[in-house]
Amino acid sequence: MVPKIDKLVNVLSTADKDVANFQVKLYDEMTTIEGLTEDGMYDATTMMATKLDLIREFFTMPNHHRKRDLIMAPVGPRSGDAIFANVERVNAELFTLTYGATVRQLLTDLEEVEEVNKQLDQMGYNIGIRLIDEFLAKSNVTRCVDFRETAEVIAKVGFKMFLGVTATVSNWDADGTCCSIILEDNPLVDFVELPDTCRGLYYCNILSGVIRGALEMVSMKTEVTWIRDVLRGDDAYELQVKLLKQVPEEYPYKDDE
Amino acid sequence: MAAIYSLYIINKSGGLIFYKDYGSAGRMDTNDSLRVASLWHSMHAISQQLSPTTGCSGIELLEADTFDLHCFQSLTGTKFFVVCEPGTQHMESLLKVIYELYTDYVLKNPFYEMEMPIRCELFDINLSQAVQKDRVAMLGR
Amino acid sequence: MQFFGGSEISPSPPVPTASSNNAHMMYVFNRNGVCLLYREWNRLLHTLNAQQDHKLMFGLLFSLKSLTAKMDPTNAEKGNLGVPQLSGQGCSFHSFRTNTYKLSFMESPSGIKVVQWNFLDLGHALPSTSGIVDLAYGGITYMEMIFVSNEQAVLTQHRKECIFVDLGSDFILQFIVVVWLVDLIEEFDHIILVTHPRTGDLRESLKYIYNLYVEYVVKNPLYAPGTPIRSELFNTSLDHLYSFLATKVQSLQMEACSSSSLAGIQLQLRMSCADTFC
Amino acid sequence: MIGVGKIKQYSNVLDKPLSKGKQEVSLSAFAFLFSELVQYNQTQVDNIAELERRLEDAGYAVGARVLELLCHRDKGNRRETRLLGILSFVHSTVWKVLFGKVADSLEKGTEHEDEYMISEKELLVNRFISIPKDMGTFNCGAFVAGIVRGVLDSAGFPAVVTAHFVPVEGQQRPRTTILIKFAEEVLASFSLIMTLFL
Repeated sequence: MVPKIDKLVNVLSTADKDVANFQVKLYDEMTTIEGLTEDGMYDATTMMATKLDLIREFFTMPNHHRKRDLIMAPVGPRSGDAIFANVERVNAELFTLTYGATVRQLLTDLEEVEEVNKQLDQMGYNIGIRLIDEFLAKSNVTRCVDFRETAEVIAKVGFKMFLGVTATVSNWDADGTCCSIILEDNPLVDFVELPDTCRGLYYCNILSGVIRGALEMVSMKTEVTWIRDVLRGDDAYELQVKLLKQVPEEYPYKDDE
Repeated sequence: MAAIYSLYIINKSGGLIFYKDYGSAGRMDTNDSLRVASLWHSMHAISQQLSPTTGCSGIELLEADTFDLHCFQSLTGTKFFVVCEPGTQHMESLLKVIYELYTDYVLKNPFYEMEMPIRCELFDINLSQAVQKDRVAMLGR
Repeated sequence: MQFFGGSEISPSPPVPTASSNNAHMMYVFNRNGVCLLYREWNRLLHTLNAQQDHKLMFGLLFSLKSLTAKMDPTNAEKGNLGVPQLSGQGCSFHSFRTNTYKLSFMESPSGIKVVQWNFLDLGHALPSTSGIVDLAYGGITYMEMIFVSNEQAVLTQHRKECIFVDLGSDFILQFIVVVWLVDLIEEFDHIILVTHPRTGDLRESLKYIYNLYVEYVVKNPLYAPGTPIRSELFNTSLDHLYSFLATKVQSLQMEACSSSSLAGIQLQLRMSCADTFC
Repeated sequence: MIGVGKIKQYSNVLDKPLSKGKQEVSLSAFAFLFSELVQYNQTQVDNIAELERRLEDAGYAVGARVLELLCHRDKGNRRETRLLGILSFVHSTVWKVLFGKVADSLEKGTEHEDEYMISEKELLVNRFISIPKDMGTFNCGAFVAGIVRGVLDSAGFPAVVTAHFVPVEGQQRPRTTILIKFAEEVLASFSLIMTLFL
């Protein structure tokens, strides 16, 4: 019996429909497309499994269209929305309230606001060095060599994929080593107003740490600072990301090895 | 019939952080698996060094007499490689699935320390399901 | 003269695939790791100087061979890493692929290695003419390999089977080095082919080179073993064929290469090239 | 043949209620944050009991706010006064908001009058967490226990709430039970009300 593709089960979600033989029918149709390798079929099925209408359409498509769409469809970096729609999501309130509890804990443990800023940045860094792998795995990003390209992808895809918010990249400097990331929305800050005892607190400092940690793992040493912060009276959240050094992995073997 | 013989995961400095044998003759003892891992790490690096053009990311497939070795290296430098029967299909997608399981059940585990050997029960459970399912798919053909 | 227990070169190699990856490289090492021959066509990147490059390549081969012997999942006792292998003993690898190139490797029973490379044409135009690269003489003396001489090199069935598989489907003729070798050295042991990642199984082409090479080498008393290959004829023929193949030929049919005498082989090769030149 | 399906828990997009503008983040974002919260607290304590207590405190603050939010949003500010009412409120409304589903079960304790148990086969916060052997029965669910205590406390039902792994035969993974032990006065008033009606 052919193992059912979970996604197909969910998409069709009609209990009696025997997905396995439907899958075989789909498979037979695909074999008529020359040049579509086994992996190609596998990816095509998985891709189609997320779009019910595409499956219906597939059966009516003339062969050369199928070939163009299935084979030629490049598996390039996936858009933030596409990934966000496909990952498991939770209510933002749980996230916001948990973050609030974290900051509160730091404020009681460390008292000094500047210490809390540092600790939040460090916690963000610890998250960033782990989160980057999930970002790379799910976004199909193949190369992180060019800083400009990487910053764009992290902002556009990363923020959407993890926090469901859109972020734009702007004011690039001349040599493309410094830019701003502006968040249109920020799930960390719902129901938060800073008491004046917390003057100087960068409440969302975890975000700067996450970006710094993530970029460092793809050998880009950066400095990430807040330019604008709504909780401090500005009109938007703006982070500045400055590339300090691009650390190429050196060839691990000296000549005499 | 073991389509997959063994799986290795190496951290970015070449240290072996995970090794699982799925039925090769004569299981490798720990120092051998450690040595294989660090040797592979250096071979992988050398293969990039010898590339006739830029942008080489190292060996992806090694074809030997009695096995194929498929290797996936993440952009963060972690290497996942699987030793399987020559000509086994879908190893690239299996490695991708394992990479995602690593990002879920290892990197999100607060008790896992980066670059250290992986001892996460949930990773083991989900990994054996993934490998089992993959084997079923292959047998099913 | 039959090589390797009478296996014939199979009849007609199929048509090379359309993608013209017209850059590749070839190494020939003797059993001591001496790089007897290094040829490159359109290699864009030289991260190391020639001597390091050859030394590193040989080191890679040596280690990968011992790694694959160690990792052989089908036999229990595995010996330990790094110990030199009797040539033909234990499981060895015949190719590996990265995202930019494929390396095909063959080792003769006497342990000589030939490597031929090809790298993926990454879309940007490559210079079509290929300069003649004079052979850099790389000397590695620290590795000692124990080899069984050719006469007793009785290949186990298993071993032979893996080197001389039937012809792969997309066998790229343009990497066949048509060799009129006059003054070559004693047997070369390692043939390494580096070709396009999607190139099919090239062991057959390696075998073909080896057959021609050994045929002429063995027959050539003039050459002093261990010295670099200075054969002018060889170099010119290489480049001539290469540039010709790189640009024009789409398909070059080769008749079955009978195991008849030296002349027979040579004649046949010329004939097959000749008719495509005009 | 067509390859195997993806192994990832693929949540069924079709039946996930499209929240009317309800904001969501990825589970990963929460998981990474929670993992960091646990790791930070590990650096602040020197034994497991303390670690559990600190996670519980963090949860408590969340619980108190959740009650405010929900009462304000759903109940038109009417406070829940009945014990069973507040328990089912936690078991369904609170769980749905925080974890996207109603808790698997809500039971009354068998041995003691004042104990109730909310159980979950796979508690969301534990989804990616593997407890090392040497940490014994430690359960990050202490955070959720804190949330429950926060809600109950703010609603006027003080209780001691703890999280426990309960092995389930035939399953590799134990389920998590949130044990709620109400304070004396809560029960007193509860039984008082009961007597009035009987």
